[in-house]
Amino acid sequence: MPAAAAESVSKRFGVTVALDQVSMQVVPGEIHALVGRNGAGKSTLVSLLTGLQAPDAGTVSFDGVPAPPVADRAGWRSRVACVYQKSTVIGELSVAENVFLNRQPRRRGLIGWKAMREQAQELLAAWGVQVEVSQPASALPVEQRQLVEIARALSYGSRFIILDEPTAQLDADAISGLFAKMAALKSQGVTFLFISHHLAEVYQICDTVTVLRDARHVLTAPVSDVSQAQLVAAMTGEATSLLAPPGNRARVERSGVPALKVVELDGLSLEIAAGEIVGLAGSGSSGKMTAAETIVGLRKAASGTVYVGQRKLRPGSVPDALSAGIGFVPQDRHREGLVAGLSVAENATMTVPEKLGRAGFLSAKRRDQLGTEAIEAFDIKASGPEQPVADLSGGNQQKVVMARAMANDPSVLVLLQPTAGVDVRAKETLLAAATQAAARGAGVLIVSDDLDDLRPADRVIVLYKGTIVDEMPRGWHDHTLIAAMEGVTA
Amino acid sequence: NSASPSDSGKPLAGVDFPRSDSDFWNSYIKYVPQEATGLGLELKTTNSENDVAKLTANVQALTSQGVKGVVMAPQDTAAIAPTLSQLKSKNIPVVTVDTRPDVGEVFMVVRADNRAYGTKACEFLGQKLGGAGKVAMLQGDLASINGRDRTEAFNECMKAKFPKIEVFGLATDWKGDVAANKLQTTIAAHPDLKGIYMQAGGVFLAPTLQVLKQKSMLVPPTDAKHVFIVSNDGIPQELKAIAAGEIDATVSQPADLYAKYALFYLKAAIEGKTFQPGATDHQSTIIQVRPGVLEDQLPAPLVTADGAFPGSVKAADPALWGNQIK
Amino acid sequence: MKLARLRDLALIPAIIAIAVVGYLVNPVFLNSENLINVLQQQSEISLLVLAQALVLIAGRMDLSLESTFGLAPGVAAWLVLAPGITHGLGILPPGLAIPVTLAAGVVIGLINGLLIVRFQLNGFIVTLGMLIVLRGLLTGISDGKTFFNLPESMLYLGNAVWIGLPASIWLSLILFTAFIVIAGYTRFGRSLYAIGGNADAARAAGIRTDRVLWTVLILAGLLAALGGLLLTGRLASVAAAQGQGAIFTVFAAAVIGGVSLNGGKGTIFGAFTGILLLYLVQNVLTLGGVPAQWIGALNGAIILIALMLARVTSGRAQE
Amino acid sequence: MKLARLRDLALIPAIIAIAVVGYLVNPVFLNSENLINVLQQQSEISLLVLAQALVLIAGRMDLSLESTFGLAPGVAAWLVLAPGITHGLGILPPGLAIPVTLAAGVVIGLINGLLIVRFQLNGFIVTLGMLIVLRGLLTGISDGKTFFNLPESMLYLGNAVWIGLPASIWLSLILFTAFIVIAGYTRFGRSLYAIGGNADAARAAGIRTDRVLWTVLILAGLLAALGGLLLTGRLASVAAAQGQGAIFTVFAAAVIGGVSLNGGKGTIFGAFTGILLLYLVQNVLTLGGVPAQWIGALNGAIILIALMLARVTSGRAQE
Ligand SMILES: Nc1ncnc2c1ncn2[C@@H]1O[C@H](COP(=O)(O)OP(=O)(O)OP(=O)(O)O)[C@@H](O)[C@H]1O
Ligand SMILES: Nc1ncnc2c1ncn2[C@@H]1O[C@H](COP(=O)(O)OP(=O)(O)OP(=O)(O)O)[C@@H](O)[C@H]1O
Ligand SMILES: [Mg+2]
Ligand SMILES: [Mg+2]
Repeated sequence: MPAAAAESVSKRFGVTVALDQVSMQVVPGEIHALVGRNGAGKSTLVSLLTGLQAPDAGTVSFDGVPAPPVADRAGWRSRVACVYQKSTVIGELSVAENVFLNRQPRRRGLIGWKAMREQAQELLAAWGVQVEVSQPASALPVEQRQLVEIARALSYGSRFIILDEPTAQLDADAISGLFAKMAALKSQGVTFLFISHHLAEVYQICDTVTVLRDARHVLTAPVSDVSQAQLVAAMTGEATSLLAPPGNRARVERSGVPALKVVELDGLSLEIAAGEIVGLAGSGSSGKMTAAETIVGLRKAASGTVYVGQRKLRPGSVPDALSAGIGFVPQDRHREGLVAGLSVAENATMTVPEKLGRAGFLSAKRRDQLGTEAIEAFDIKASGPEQPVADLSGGNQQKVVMARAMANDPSVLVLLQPTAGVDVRAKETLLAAATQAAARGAGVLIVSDDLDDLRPADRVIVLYKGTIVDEMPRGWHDHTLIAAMEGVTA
Repeated sequence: NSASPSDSGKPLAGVDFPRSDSDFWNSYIKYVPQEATGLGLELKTTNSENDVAKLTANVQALTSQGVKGVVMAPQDTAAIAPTLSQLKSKNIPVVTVDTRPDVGEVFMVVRADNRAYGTKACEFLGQKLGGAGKVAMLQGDLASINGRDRTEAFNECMKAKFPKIEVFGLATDWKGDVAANKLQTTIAAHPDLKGIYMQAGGVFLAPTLQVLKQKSMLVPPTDAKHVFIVSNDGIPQELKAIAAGEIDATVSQPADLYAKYALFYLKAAIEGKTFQPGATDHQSTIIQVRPGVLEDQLPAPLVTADGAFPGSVKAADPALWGNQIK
Repeated sequence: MKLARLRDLALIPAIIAIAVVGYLVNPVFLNSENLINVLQQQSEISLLVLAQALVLIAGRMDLSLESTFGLAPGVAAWLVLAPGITHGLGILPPGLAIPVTLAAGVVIGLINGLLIVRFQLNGFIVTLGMLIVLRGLLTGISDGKTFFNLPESMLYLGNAVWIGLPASIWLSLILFTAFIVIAGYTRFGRSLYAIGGNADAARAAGIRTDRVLWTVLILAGLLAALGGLLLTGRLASVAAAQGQGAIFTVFAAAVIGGVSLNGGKGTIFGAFTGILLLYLVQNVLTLGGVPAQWIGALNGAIILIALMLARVTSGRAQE
Repeated sequence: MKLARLRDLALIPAIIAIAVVGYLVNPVFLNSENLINVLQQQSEISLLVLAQALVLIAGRMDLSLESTFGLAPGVAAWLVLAPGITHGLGILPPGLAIPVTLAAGVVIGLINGLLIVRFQLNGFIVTLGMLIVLRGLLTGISDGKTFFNLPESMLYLGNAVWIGLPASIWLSLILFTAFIVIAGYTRFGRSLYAIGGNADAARAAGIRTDRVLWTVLILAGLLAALGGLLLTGRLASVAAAQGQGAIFTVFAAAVIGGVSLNGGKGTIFGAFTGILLLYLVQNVLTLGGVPAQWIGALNGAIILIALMLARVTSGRAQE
């Protein structure tokens, strides 16, 4: 009897068919991987399996028992716990309350705040989240918010847990911590449905894998029976090789005026030559994101200067950075990357109004044309340039953010976590776009927790507690980089 | 409740103004301190902005300041009862202006009869129209008692005396733009409109004239197409408009007399004097409305250009308060 | 929580400032009699503020409260009063006046819930429509006149004195205290914050968002009806305009008190300080004998200053 | 975009329904004269709706517009009119009346901008405070009386007829058309949507959010002043209460017309259909001779029904 089963479920959103007669079964006690390209319908299936939405057709059951009606939230909660792809942390509430939302410990009918804080502190400590749990959750950085969600889902004591791209926002440490917890729970008989775009993770911890493609079920098999190439072929529907190795780029001459020059910016200095790709690595709280956000003007530095070519940037001014030729992908696409209610075309061209017309006027035709080009260039799955980005799947939203960063043909490209939540093929597209930008002469800075993102870099700068501790040319080994990031010098 | 005498040793009187957003009441507000000085009264004033809950609060504030008597103009004549009984329990006499409380005791009610306004306007229009035709009435707010009295009296009089006149009642919330819009719409539907009764000149005068001007209906009384207009209040602009032949009549609400006699009676009450029903020395009569409530019904003359209409006075009459404002 | 608690107290400096100014303007201000008067004057409308604060925290707004405030006792009076001088139907015994008042509040809340939660219409505009309809109904049934000669039962709560204080002060304080506890220490209360903060996340956490919204809308109608009943008792009548324009004051109080219009933020205690501040200002202006035509401007200016004070003391941008 | 365009038309069925009902109630309704009247009657307040729609799209709200509507022409009248019967200072030549009116609107917008953008105070409560202060100022300078005998220049726009239609209709239509273009097809217009939709993302995209917000608040003040000027001309006077309570109608029109209170959504055309609908309803009720005490209830009921119609035709939940 499957722990959870979907029987030919279908779901449409307007004209979009998100799921088309998909059936799948999750065997008790296994970790079941669900993979597929961005927009394949994975998250939609999750929302059906957790009762957030009712299927248009088909049924969902748990342990052979039909699922409760959508209105019965308590019924669903008792059967399945979930970490959703879209954050369900409520920013205004305290961290502790987010962990225990709707199941706060009570004494004589009233919530025991002290007990709750203690329990939350304890629970989160096990995940390495050492924060003051009485502060509002919105004060946490995105990784820690993600850990709060994971810790919460796993603490329900459910026998069936769904994790929708839990690792997209996490660094290596946190990911291995998560896997250890999952393994422990699995040994107690807990069943998982695990969604990730990192196929390595699928091979590392999953038993079975199901592939969705274009809203349809393609394959379910034991992980050991499918090779990575087969998996990618199933996802993309075409037999191709894996990621092309980024190695064979010509070496960049580091002479002349650098594309980007950072001088003593809150104590950090670095240079990026035109055509060069530089990676910036560091473990949690190394300050790499803060540094990158300061460079692009999202934050104001206390001291130091940034030059793009010869031009000195006004501190803390994004418009100045953009007009100097910086393009960037912010870390949190929901917060800073996208205006969800506006169309794909409008988001993709938001940084370049001057390209759309003169004297402050914008041509909708020109905008949609540029939008269509971006959709093609970045392989965005959207019904057209006029579709609101809110309706896109997470990975496709990320591609729109990338398109926006590239819209002004930047001479300096700064990418923060550029491939978070992006499928294998899309990752390839995005990194290829970065590489092409470099080939056209842009200096590229990639800041990421995902080592795969750093592979195309000519050199990787390692940050530890705000200072540069190491620099590695291309060809580094994962373990040496990780050691450097942890502050262990060779 | 420390009944401290005022610093000057003069009796301390509390006056609550009902509202400060109409020309009529603002004239009243201006007269009150003048009259108080003349009568030798020390004043504490408040403004209840047409809100009876605020009036109650204001009266509480006045009594905590030790006033010896209160003048008020409750726009809601029913809701004031608890306040009156509170004041009575503290032996603080009350004079009400413009309205008569439905229940409770007051020393004196000083008012002109709002029903009489409506009736006067009706009789004037009825005669001028020769007993037939269409008339628009710009009403105030249904929830205002004065407005309602004028409306009811006007309607009853029309029904009884000029049954062939058709009346269109237009509720306006005392707002000029609403009045202009509804009047415009009514004229579109009834281009043969012959008369207008405006229940408040300060609010409706300019908008009405402007609508008529736009429709080229603003012609002198000698013209057959003339639309007869009766206004209400007696502010200077109305008197000017009458003189200019733009409107035909108004009912002069005695803002000055309201202030004068309210304070006069209050001072008398503080001094322990009493009054009896009967004629007064200022062309009015005191009547007993019910036990415990006397009412001095002040004259509110109809004003016309020449004073020829029976019972009316001339617009240029210097005794009108509207002609005394500087 | 600590930050929230600090923000709760944001208005205290402003209230103290007003108290000092009030005393300087007129020493009567600090007399216990005057202060009790202020508390009583705000007690009825404070229930509207309480209701609105709950609805706002849950991420909605209910403009119709000001009309419920008048219509609920109005309907009761209409059904109970004998036809005659006072305009009424006289089809119900006087003893039913209070139940009918409260029931009217519940029914209005139900209608709001039906339109907002069930039919998913825009809450602002639904309740704005309801505001107009309900106000219109009161004008209609009362013919624009005031209901008076009300039955004793309707007058009791607005006039009774319990242990030296007017009953309406007690009721207001008790209800605020109860809802401070409910909002802060019960799952229902916390679910209001969760829904107001992020309704999808609240649903995902297993909160029955629809049911909570229904409850809070009905509760708001009930509180508004009770507030209207208290005022009716104090004024011994129901004016056709009862409550008209009150919603401005109610929003001002809630927002000055730190309740966010975007939902999920603010406390019941804060809302209480908000309405208290507004009434203290009114009282000081009245005692100060400010000329009638300048009261409005001063009143607004003081609200703005209180706001800036709150901004300075809480030290963060407001939403 | 296509969906948005469809949603733009959501009120058209309701407007057609009103037109049919209106014709049945009184055939005069469809007379061109009557329709012109309606257009003229709504022209002044439609500028407030336009202003509010722009502010709402940018994710803010400006309640003070209703007071600007009265105060801006009021200040001009005060400065221009000779002291005497009409209360005025007479320190400026009559020719400056229009510039002063518009400047007053701009200054009010600047103050709002200062408090909201610069000092980051809560926009709702700032503009609520401003509403009260400005209303109070008008009462103060006018002594609560109406300004009469205005100079010709102030009367011109409200009364002139251009090519067979009142000038105020032309102005309203021209401004709406201009802002339909600006909102849809200019950098400034689109940045309003971006800021209203997600201010952080807009800032990260290089939009100077503060500058845009300043601009829109000043623009709103200016439009409100112009609207007030038109009404002043039409009524040949400035009442101390000019604009009072209008903000309700303004919000209702904008929201019924599909502009979201949460920012980033809605169109200028939608807002126009919203105010048109409300005035058509008023007109039909007046023509129908509905008894005064029931007008309010009917008016509200019709708004609610229009809302439901819009809900059904657009087929999605409203925010
Ligand atoms: N609320 C919605 N409205 C309209 N379309 C939607 C909505 N939610 C999802 N879709 C569409 O349904 C399809 C499947 O989306 P889904 O989020 O399930 O993809 P996914 O497999 O989870 O992708 P990703 O890996 O990027 O998260 C996409 O084309 C998406 O645009
Ligand atoms: N808005 C903020 N307010 C206060 N502290 C912050 C803020 N943003 C970041 N920090 C702190 O600054 C330090 C550096 O943060 P940053 O996010 O740049 O690190 P990081 O290298 O990205 O780490 P991680 O890998 O965890 O993302 C951390 O200690 C973080 O908690
Ligand atoms: Mg997904
Ligand atoms: Mg970080």
